[in-house]
Amino acid sequence: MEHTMTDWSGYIGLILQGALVTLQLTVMGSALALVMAFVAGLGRVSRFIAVRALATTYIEFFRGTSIFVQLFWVYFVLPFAGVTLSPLQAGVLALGLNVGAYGAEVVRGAVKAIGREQREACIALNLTRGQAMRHVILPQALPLMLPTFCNNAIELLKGTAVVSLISLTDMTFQAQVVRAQTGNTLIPFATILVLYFLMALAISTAMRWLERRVTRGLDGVRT
Amino acid sequence: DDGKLEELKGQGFARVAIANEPPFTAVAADGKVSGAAPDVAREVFKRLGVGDIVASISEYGAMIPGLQAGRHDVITAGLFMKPERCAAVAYSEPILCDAEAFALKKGNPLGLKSYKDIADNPDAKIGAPGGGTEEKLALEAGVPRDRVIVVPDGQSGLKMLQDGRIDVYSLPVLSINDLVSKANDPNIEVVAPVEGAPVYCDGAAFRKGDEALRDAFDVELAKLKESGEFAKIIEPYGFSAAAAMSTTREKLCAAQ
Amino acid sequence: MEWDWNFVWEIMPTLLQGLKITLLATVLGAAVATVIGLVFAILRMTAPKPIARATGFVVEFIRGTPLLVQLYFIFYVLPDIGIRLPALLAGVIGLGLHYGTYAAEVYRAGIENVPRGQWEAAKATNLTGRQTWIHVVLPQAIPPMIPALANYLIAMFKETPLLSAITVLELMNQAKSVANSSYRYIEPMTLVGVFFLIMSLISVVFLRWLEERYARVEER
Amino acid sequence: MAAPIIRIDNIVKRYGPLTVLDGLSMEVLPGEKLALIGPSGSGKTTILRILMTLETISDGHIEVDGDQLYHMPKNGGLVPADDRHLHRMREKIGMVFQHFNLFPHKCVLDNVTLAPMLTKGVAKAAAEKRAMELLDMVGLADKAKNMPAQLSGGQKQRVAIARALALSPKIMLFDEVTSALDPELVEEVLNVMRKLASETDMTMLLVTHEMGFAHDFADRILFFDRGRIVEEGKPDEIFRNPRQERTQTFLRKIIAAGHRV
Amino acid sequence: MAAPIIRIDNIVKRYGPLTVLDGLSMEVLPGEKLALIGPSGSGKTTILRILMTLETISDGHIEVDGDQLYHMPKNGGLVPADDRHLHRMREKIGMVFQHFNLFPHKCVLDNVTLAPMLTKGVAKAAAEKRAMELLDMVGLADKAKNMPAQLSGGQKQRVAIARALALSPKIMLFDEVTSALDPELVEEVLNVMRKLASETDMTMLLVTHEMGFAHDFADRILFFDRGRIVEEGKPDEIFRNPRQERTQTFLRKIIAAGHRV
Ligand SMILES: Nc1ncnc2c1ncn2[C@@H]1O[C@H](COP(=O)(O)OP(=O)(O)OP(=O)(O)O)[C@@H](O)[C@H]1O
Ligand SMILES: Nc1ncnc2c1ncn2[C@@H]1O[C@H](COP(=O)(O)OP(=O)(O)OP(=O)(O)O)[C@@H](O)[C@H]1O
Ligand SMILES: [Mg+2]
Ligand SMILES: [Mg+2]
Repeated sequence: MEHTMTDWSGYIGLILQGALVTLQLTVMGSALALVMAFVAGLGRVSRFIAVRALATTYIEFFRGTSIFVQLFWVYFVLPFAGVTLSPLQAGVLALGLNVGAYGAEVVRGAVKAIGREQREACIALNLTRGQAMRHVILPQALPLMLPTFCNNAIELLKGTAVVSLISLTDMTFQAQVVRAQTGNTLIPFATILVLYFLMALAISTAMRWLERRVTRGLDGVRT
Repeated sequence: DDGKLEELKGQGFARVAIANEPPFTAVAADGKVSGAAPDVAREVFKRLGVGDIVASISEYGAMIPGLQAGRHDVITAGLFMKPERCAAVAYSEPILCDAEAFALKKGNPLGLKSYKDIADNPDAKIGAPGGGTEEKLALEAGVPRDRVIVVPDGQSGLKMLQDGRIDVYSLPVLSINDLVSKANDPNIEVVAPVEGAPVYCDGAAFRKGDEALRDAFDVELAKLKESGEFAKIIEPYGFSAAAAMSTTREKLCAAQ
Repeated sequence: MEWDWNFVWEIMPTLLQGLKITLLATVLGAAVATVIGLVFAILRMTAPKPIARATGFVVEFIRGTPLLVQLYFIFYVLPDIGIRLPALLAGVIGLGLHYGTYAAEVYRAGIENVPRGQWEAAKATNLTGRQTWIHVVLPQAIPPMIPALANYLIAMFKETPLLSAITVLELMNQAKSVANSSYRYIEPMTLVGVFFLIMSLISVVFLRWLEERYARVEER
Repeated sequence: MAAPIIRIDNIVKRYGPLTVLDGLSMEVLPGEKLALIGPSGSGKTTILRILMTLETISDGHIEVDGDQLYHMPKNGGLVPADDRHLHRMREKIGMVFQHFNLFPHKCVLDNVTLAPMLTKGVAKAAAEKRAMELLDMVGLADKAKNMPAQLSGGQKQRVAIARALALSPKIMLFDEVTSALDPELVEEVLNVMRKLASETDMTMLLVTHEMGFAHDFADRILFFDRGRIVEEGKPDEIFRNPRQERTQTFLRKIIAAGHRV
Repeated sequence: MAAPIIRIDNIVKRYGPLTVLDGLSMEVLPGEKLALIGPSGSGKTTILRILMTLETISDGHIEVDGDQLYHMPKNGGLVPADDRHLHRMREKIGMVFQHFNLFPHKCVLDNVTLAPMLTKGVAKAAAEKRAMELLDMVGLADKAKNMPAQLSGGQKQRVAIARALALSPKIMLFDEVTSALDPELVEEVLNVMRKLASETDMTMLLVTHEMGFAHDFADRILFFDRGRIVEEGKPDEIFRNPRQERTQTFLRKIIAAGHRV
């Protein structure tokens, strides 16, 4: 391995470019997942059966089939239906829809966890369902969702590694390229392991900060 | 009609699928893509009036579906011409030719010289890229499925050989040479070419329906070959221009 | 591209072969995860501080990094230090280790959910630490954990396609191999999706049943 | 005599196989203060919850302030009420819960102003002015900016009362409003309720286990058992000379347990 | 006069910056029935929990039945008690909790037999015989095979008492054993405790808000406030003529809230 003077700084640069793609995927995927989580999660507790059925179908489908199959479909099959997305768009779509389905269950769970008593107080105060949801239930449900959302975001970050399937030059993919070009396995993979961990750490730190913010004033209520 | 070519000219680049396999493809430390296949494609497209290529590295298995789904305009990746593939895509005239090779342990302890030898030795395991020519050759020679290990990429294959997980790793000669020279491992030796295995050539693979573009490509490719430019591009990577020029798509696609 | 039913029946046996390996990897991976998770949880909750913290770091690290990369590591890097595992075993260990970190959290939550009053009642009736764990805490902690653990079992099942990166011929890999040699992609990939969906719908029913069965412990 | 403000007519409430209220009828006059007492599980809470439309009824009719509660007229007949009808009916009724059910993420003042602003479109300034008057009435004007978690149980319950009053309902329902409180804190809540009973002409229904308070507070006592009204009358009649055996046993037990009547 | 069975000497209990008990001393004679009363947060529960070794103490000494509780002799001096010492000391003490803390996964009988079998090695048959006697004493022999979730609160608490008695402790601690119960169910538990108080010579410490019961049950009342004993004496003295102003206010509030004394 010593016979070539490998330009490591250059190859690490390649991996960092991949890290940027991973970061983009994570951020945009999380944003989409968040939207889907609320849409489908609230859809699940809707009083209209059609809305509930739609939300349930979405959730069960995306939780049921593997992310690999979903990526494959979005990237290779959707174009036959006339929808051609860039690799980044396809990655964001598949990851966002997939993680959003898990997030939807979190939203539903948290909304349900804000117990009957709070709902009844809203009825007794004659708030409409929408008002109750917006002013009473969601503000309390949000802090309950955050820890799981944090986990979901980290899951999504890790999920970006599988987008190499659709030729998106994310961090794992770049590590593979570097490996093929240099013949060295340990360095590229050790590098991306550390990078992934740092990103996960950044997510959980940010979430903890957010959690502290949204639970301010609630101290001592939930035991 | 030339709609596709006009479209590429309009956007100024062609989307090319390449493999992660030197020397067919090389990626420099600065991220610049070179290697025999992309270099040829770049040159031909330039002559066609398409300023540049945008190369995206792809798994072998994802190339053809990507092409069919319109993800790439062309594949130039050492995807060898074979009758079934000729049915799935529209090939240009041959570009890069290579024979098959084995990488194996020093001294070839199992004495493997052909795919048939592997089939006959119940202990021998062969590694090959999934969906690649080598996998098919091994299966056709009678190696049972559970002794043909699908290996995701060249480095993985070499590593598995070094670790004793497989006994043979089979790739085109130049790919094996590149791998082995990078590994610089005295315990690995190369058998090339593999006995009984034909020489294969790849071509630029276009989507069925883009035959017009393919034909235009062929015209410029022929000029390139004639002028000697072609040899200048691919020979530094170890490929033989003469081999490519001595055969045709028609022959290769008909070969059995 | 059109859907071809003949082709579907042709490739079915190969895919079922892959499904078998997928299920095997899942079951073995789950067994490893259950045990490793318990080890992680106990180390984190009861070991001396430095060991508990180190375990905590390892758990966080494994949870924060992709299984795919970990599999590469186990399969391609470990041999450099003399550990050469067969592909399936490497996959099972990777899955087990990765999901063990999730299981550890479930164990911890399950144990912490046993009300403090139960520990205190055990103390007030003068049970020893061991007796408290065996007779009071674990019997109450384990049943509520079961649905959560089953959930991870299903998640693990859906991540087995990653094993194709380390040459395990599971469902996804078989499908890819079939697709590559026939140049037909839609059928095998769709079938894989259908298999996953069927397994997952079955497991949803199974999960509901588990949840009902074990959520009732308190009210019994 | 004025027409009843609440007229409950033969209502039935079932939970699955369990019949909780079995053909219950009763009337309440405007301004009347009613106490509902009786053993655990006898259906006291259920009747309040039905009046607040937190439950549905299995059969029967309820008229509140001249309108049907669970039904509405349509094409000459009565059909089950829709959301709009329920919304309109709920304006007349307020409820205070055993566990306060304050909104923990809003400060005391916001708890009180939220509903008037949202349901009646009261402007913020006006809502806050009225809220401060109510908080003053329950003795908590100085806690307006506190979060519920910073209050004692008794204080929380007084805020809950102010919150319900902020909508100026004609009828107020109180379900065991002191039973989740430490004994020391019970009195401050009862004082507020005494004041309310004497100073306003609101109709009030009170479920309680505080017999002494029920006696002082109510114009009339209803004794419930197994979903029926076993006995009713003026407080003195019920507490001093209960006619029914069931009432006697109940009161004896309660007194033995250390409650003053 | 017999030597005290409990001797609490100048103990301090802190939670972080909060000092809950601040140099508390008291003694309890064998067989004495003691009631601890006082406002919420005054440290009553804390002192029981310390005696049950559910907490640690920040400073001071406690002697129970002639031995140090949190310390043990070693090389002529006293060192902090180890697990074995605590285990031996806990044999002398039993506790009944406000929320019963029955083992929900075991039937009533197993709840009662578990500890004797595990801690004293009593044979199953003997343990069950004794358990049935105790369940009979608390009036629940017919519920032996029920799961705790099938019992009412009062029944649960009676099982909890039987469970604590099964270890035959010399000292029993009761922490607000009726305050989580429906009023109707309070009496059945108090009856069991009256029987216990009159029929055994166990030492008993009772924390309660039931002033009437405290009065009847206790030989001596301790009034706590802010981690100190403000006043102590015979029940009649404390309830009829409290000397301290703090005691007077407390009792006035409790009485106003409807509790009989
Ligand atoms: N959601 C429900 N599902 C099933 N049964 C219920 C439900 N709510 C109440 N019940 C039953 O209805 C009966 C009456 O309950 P309710 O709460 O009205 O009694 P209560 O008189 O208020 O008793 P308490 O004094 O204990 O509050 C009880 O037997 C109760 O178990
Ligand atoms: N684990 C703890 N951490 C911090 N503070 C505590 C803890 N347990 C009790 N305290 C505090 O110690 C003080 C005394 O509590 P304790 O439970 O002994 O009071 P109490 O007299 O039993 O009150 P109550 O009548 O409400 O039961 C209170 O201020 C309480 O908040
Ligand atoms: Mg009730
Ligand atoms: Mg207490």
